[in-house]
Amino acid sequence: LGAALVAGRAGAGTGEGTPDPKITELQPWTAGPGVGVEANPYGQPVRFEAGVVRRNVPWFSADTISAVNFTPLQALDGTLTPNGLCFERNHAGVAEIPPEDYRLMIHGLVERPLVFTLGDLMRFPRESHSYFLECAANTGMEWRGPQMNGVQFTHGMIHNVNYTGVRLRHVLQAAGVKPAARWLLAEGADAAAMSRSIPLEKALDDCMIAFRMNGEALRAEQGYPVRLVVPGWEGNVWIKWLRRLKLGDAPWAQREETSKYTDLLADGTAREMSFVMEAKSVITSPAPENPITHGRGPLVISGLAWSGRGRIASVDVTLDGGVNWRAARLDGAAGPKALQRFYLDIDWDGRPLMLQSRAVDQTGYVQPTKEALRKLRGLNSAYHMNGTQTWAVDRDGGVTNVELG
Amino acid sequence: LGAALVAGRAGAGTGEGTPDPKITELQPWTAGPGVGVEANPYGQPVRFEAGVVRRNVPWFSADTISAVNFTPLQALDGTLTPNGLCFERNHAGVAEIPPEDYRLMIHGLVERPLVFTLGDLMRFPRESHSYFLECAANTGMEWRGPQMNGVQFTHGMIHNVNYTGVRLRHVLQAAGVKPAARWLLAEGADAAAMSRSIPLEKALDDCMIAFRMNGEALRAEQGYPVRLVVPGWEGNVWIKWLRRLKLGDAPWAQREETSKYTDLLADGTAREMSFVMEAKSVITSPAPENPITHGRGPLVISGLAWSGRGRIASVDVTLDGGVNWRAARLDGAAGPKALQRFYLDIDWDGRPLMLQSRAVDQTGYVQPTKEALRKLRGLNSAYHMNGTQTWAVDRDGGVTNVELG
Amino acid sequence: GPVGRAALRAEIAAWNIDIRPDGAGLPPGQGSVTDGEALYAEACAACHGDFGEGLGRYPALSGGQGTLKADRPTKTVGSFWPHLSTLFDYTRRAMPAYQGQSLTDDQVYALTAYILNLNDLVPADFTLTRQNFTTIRLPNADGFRPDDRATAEDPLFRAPPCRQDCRTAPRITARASPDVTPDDAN
Amino acid sequence: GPVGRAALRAEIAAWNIDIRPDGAGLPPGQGSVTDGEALYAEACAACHGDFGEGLGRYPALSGGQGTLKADRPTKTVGSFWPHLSTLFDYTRRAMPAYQGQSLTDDQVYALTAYILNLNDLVPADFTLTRQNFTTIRLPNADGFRPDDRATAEDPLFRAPPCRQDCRTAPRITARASPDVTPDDAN
Ligand code: HEC
Ligand code: HEC
Ligand SMILES: [Ca+2]
Ligand SMILES: [Ca+2]
Ligand SMILES: [Ca+2]
Ligand SMILES: [Ca+2]
Ligand SMILES: [Ca+2]
Ligand SMILES: [Ca+2]
Ligand SMILES: [Co+2]
Ligand SMILES: [Co+2]
Repeated sequence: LGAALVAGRAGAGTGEGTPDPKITELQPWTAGPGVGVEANPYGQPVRFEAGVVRRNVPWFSADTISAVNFTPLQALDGTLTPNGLCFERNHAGVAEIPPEDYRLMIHGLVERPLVFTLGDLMRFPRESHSYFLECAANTGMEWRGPQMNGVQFTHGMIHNVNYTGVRLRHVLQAAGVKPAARWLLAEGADAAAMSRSIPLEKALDDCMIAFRMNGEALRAEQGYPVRLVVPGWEGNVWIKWLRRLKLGDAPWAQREETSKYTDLLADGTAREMSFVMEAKSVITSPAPENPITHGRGPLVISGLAWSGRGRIASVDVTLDGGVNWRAARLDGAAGPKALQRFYLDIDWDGRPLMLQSRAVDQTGYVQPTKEALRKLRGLNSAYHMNGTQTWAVDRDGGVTNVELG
Repeated sequence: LGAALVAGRAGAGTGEGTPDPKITELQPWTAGPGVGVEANPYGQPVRFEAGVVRRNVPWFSADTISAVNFTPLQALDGTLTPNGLCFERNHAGVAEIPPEDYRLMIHGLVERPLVFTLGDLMRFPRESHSYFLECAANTGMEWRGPQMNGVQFTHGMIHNVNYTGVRLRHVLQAAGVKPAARWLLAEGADAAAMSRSIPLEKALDDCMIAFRMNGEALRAEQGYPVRLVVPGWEGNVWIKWLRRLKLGDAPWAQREETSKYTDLLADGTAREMSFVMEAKSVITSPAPENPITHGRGPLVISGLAWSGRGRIASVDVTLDGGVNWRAARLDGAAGPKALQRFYLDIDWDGRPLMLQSRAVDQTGYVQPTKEALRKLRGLNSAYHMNGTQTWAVDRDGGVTNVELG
Repeated sequence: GPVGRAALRAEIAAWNIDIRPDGAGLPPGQGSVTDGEALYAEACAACHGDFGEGLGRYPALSGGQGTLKADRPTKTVGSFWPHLSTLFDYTRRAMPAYQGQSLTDDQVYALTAYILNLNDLVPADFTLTRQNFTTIRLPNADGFRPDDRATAEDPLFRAPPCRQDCRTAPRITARASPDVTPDDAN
Repeated sequence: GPVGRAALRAEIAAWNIDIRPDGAGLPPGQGSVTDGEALYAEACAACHGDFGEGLGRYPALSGGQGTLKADRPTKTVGSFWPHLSTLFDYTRRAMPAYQGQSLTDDQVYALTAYILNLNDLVPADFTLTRQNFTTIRLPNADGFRPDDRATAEDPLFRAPPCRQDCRTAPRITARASPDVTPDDAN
C-alpha cells in the first residue's frame, strides 16, 4: 500500500476543527425508514445515479429507429456491463417477440431442415461465457482526429456480458451439416431482417445461441428471446432476434457486408469480411466525464482492454504521452474475448498528464497508434479504429480528448 | 451430443403437415419497427418476463419494512444475479443516502481515527470479485419439513454478485490497527443502525468495502453507496450503508448476534458467531416453478452449488431419491465463495423422478441430508439449513417439494 | 495529500453508540421501571403488546423462560438473551421501530428497566443506572457456546459419499403445503 | 422425442428471402425503370431524395462514382456496391425503412431497375427480370478484397513495444470539439 495512503494526519481524534454536520446531526436515513421489500419487485438504480444511462448522439443518424446509443463506460467498474446499460444498435428499432411465438429455422445445406421453439433450444447442453461485443464502428468518429469529448462516445459501442446458451455447433449438428457447406447465413426477425454471412468454421468453433444475459433473460434490445454470440467478432454479426440459419457454399454479400462493414482504404479498394476485433484498450477514469476532483495524491487510473483473438496479456499506461510506460495491474483473469479491467495506482503530483493505455494480447499483437493505422489505411476506413487513445489532464484535473504530435 | 438430440425426424423438408402460421404469416415485429435508442436510457426487462421478480411472503414478518424478499432462482441461469433481482433483507427499509453526504468513520483501537468520503474510498487500490451472499435463514423454513413449494422461497435468500471495491485491510491499515485489536464492529447508517462484530482476522483476510455491484453503483437496497463484503459468511454480517468501523478487543454482543443469528440446539443451548455458510446446492430446474412441459426425451437438469469455505469440487445428482448418484457437469470454474452452476443432461423416460443434488467443496465437506442436520441440532435451529433438497417430479412433469423416508 | 481526514472528538461521540456486555459504552443516566412503564405503553405496546407478549408477528419481549428445549421455543430477553447490554444498545439504536436513535439515554435506561421487570428480573421499584447496570445477569447468560461446527459436526460430513446402491427405494413422507406459498409464484 | 421438428416446404419458402450474387434465391418476376420511378417517388423519395441523392442523414442511393479515394467519399450503389443482388435482397427485406418485407417481388425488380437508372447504369426503357439480372455488373465489382490484416498489417504490430524514453516530449496537436458531444454527458 502506497505511503501516501497511510501518511500521518495532524489532529486525528484530537477534537480540533469544525465537526461535520453530516456526522454530528442525525440524518433522515438514520432517523426514519425507507421503502419496504414489496416496493420494487424488479429493482432500479438509486435516483442519485440517474446520470448513468445510455446516450445517443442525435446527429449520428437520420432517426432513432436505425441508430445507436452508447454504454456509459465512465460510470462502470469491474468488467460486466449491466443489462440496462448495454449499448444498443438497432436497424428497425427493438423487436418485441412473445416467447411462445419464437421460431428458429435451420435449412439450406443440411440433412434435415428443422424448426425449433425456444423451449426446444433450452434442451441442448447449456454453457455460460463472458464475451465483449464491440461494434466495428466503435471509435470510428476518431479516424479524422479527436471529435467526441467523452469516453462514453469515443468507446461506448461495447459491452461485456455473461451469456448462457447452447453451442451453435450442437444445434447445427442436430440438422446435419452437409459436407459442401462453407458458410452460414444468420438472419433476425426484426423489420430489417438483419443478416450476415459467417464462415462455417467460426460457426462450429465458439459461437453460441444465447437466451440469457448476465443471468436473466436476454433484453429485448439485445435480441430477446435469442441472439447469436460470435466471440471476438464485430458486433454486427451477432444477429439479434435470431430466426433463421441457412447453410450454403458461398457468402451471400448482404448489405451489411458490402455497403457497410467493409473498410475503405486509401487506394479506393475496400476490405470485406473483416470480422475480428483487434486488441484495444481505453482509460475510463480519468476521462473527460471523470475529471480529477480530489487534487494531488493517490489517484486510481483505470480502464478496459480487450482482444478478439483471445486474452489480454498485458497493458501499459503512459502518463507523459508515450515517452515512458509502466505496466498496469490486470484485475483478475478475464476469459478470452472478454473485457479485462486494468488499474494503475499512482501518486499524482498535480502536474498535467497525457494519459494513454496500450494493450498486448495473447498473440503478441500490440495495440497500435491511431497514426499507424491511418498510415496503413487512410482516413476513410470508418470501422476498426483500435488506436491508442490520449486523454490530456490539466492542472485542475480537467480531462480532454486530444491527439499528440 | 446425445443421440436423442440428433435422431432422425420423419418428413423433414418434405412439405408434409400444416405449416406454422408464426412462420408463414408476416409477424408484426418483422413487418414494423420497434422503439428507438432514445426510448430506454436505462433498459428494463421485456414485458414478457414480468413474472421474474423478487417476491415476499406476507406472513413471514409483521410488516415489509423489516422483512425479506426472495431471488427468483427458477428464472435465472449462469451464476450472476441481476441487480434488480438480488433478494433484499432490510431492518428499517431501504436507506437512501446521497453520495455526497456519505461518510465512513474508523475509530476505536486505531492509531488515527479517520473519516472518509466516498471519493476518498475510491482512491484505494480496487479489485473485483464474485461472491455469493446467503442469508443464514435461507431454507430455514424447511427445518420442520417441506413448507414452501418453490425454489424461490426455499432457497431464494441468496445472490451472487461481482463486487468492485477496496480491500478492508487497506482501509484499516490507513487508520493503523493497534496490536490489542481483535474484533471489528461494522455498523450501517440505516434506521436500524445494523451492527455486527467480526473477528479481525477475517476483516484483514478477504473482506471488501464495495461500491459497485455487477459493474454499476451498488443498488440502494444493497447498501448504496457502500457495503461490507464478507465472503463466505452469513449475509447478516455484510453491513449495508456502512458508516462506521470500530476496532476493539472483544465482540459487542449485538442484537443480531445474540437474539438472532444464533443457532438453538436440541439441548437448549445455542451456537453463537456461526459465521461460515457451509456447502449447499439446489436444483433450480426442474423445480416447483419449472415443471417439465416438453415430455420425454432430452431434459436439462440444472442447479447451483456454493460453499463459504472455498470452491465447489463436485456436485452429484440423483434421479431416484438417493439410491444412485451421477456427477453433474460444473459449468466453468467459479471462484471461491461464489455460486457454481451445474448441469446434468439426461434423456427422460417420462417416469417419476426424485431429484436431489449434493455438493462437495474443496475441503472435502459433503452437503448433508436434512435428517442428518436435524439429528445433530434438533428442529429449532432456524439458521444454517444446508441439507439436500428433494423435488418429486410426477409423470406429467409437475414438481413438488417433498421429503423422503 | 493522504486519503481521509482525522475524525474529530465530537464526530466520534455522535456515532459511538455501541455498548458491550462489560458496560463499555454505557452513557451516564438512569431510569426507573415506573418511568419505563409509562413510556413503554406510549411508544412500544402497540407492537410488542401491553406485557411484552408480542402482537401479530411483532416479537415478544418477555416470557418463554424454560421453553428453549420445547417444540416451539419462545426466545425473549428473559428466556434467551445472554446480556443486558444488548437490550440497551438495540433499543437505543433501533427502537421504536423505524425511528432510529430517537430516545434519550434516560428513556433507554427506563425502558430497559421496565422490560427487565416484565420478565420478573427486577422489582417494580427498581431504577437502572449506569452504575448498577453490569450487576444484572440475564437467566440465559450461560446458554451460548462458540461455533463448534468444525469439530462437532464437520468430521461426520467428510467421508466420500456413497454413489451406487446407497439406500433402499425411498418413498415420499411429506409434501410442501401449497397453502403457505404465495399464489403468484408459478 | 428428438428436439425440434421438420421444417415444412411452405415454411422454408416463407422465410427463404436471401439472394446471392450468382442469382441464387431470385424469385420469378420483373420490373421496369418506369414502374420503379413511380413507386420510388411514392415510397422512397421522402427519405432518399428525388434522385437518390439522400436527404438529411438518410443515405444516398446514387452518385459518388470516382470519389472512393477522395477526402469524403460518397458510397452508393453506383459508386461502391459490388453486387446487384444486394440491392434486391436488401430492398425486399428492409425497405421502405421499418416496413419490412412489404413490397411485391415485381415492385422490388422495378425499384432495383430504377436505382440502376439513377446511377446511369441502365437506360430509362430498361426492364429488369430474373433472367437478365446476373448480366448487370456494378462499377465497383472489383473494389473489394478479403480481410488481409493478419498478413498486411499485424506483423507491424507484433514487435515488443518500447517502454522507456520512447519519443521526444509530445505536444497536443488537436482537441475534441465540445460542440459535437451531447451536453448532458458530464
Ligand atoms: C412499529 C412497531 C414497533 C414499535 C412501536 C416498537 N417496536 Fe420493537 N420491534 C419491532 C420489530 C418489527 C422488531 C424486529 C425488528 C427486526 O428484526 O428488524 C422489534 C424488535 C424489538 C426488540 C428485539 C426483539 C428480539 O427478540 O430480538 C426489542 C428489544 C424491541 N423491539 C423493543 C422495543 C421498545 C423498547 C419499543 C418502544 C420504545 C419498541 N420496541 C417499539 C416493532 C416495533
Ligand atoms: C422512412 C425513411 C426511408 C424510406 C421511406 C426509405 N428508406 Fe431506404 N433507407 C432508410 C434508412 C434509415 C436507411 C439506412 C438503414 C440502416 O442502415 O439501418 C436506408 C437504406 C437504404 C438502402 C441502403 C443504402 C446503403 O447505402 O447501404 C437502400 C438501397 C434503400 N434504403 C432503398 C430504399 C428504397 C428502394 C425505398 C423505397 C421502397 C426506401 N429505401 C425507402 C430510410 C428510408
Ligand atoms: Ca480545466
Ligand atoms: Ca402433476
Ligand atoms: Ca410490571
Ligand atoms: Ca398458495
Ligand atoms: Ca431517371
Ligand atoms: Ca456539447
Ligand atoms: Co469489419
Ligand atoms: Co450463523
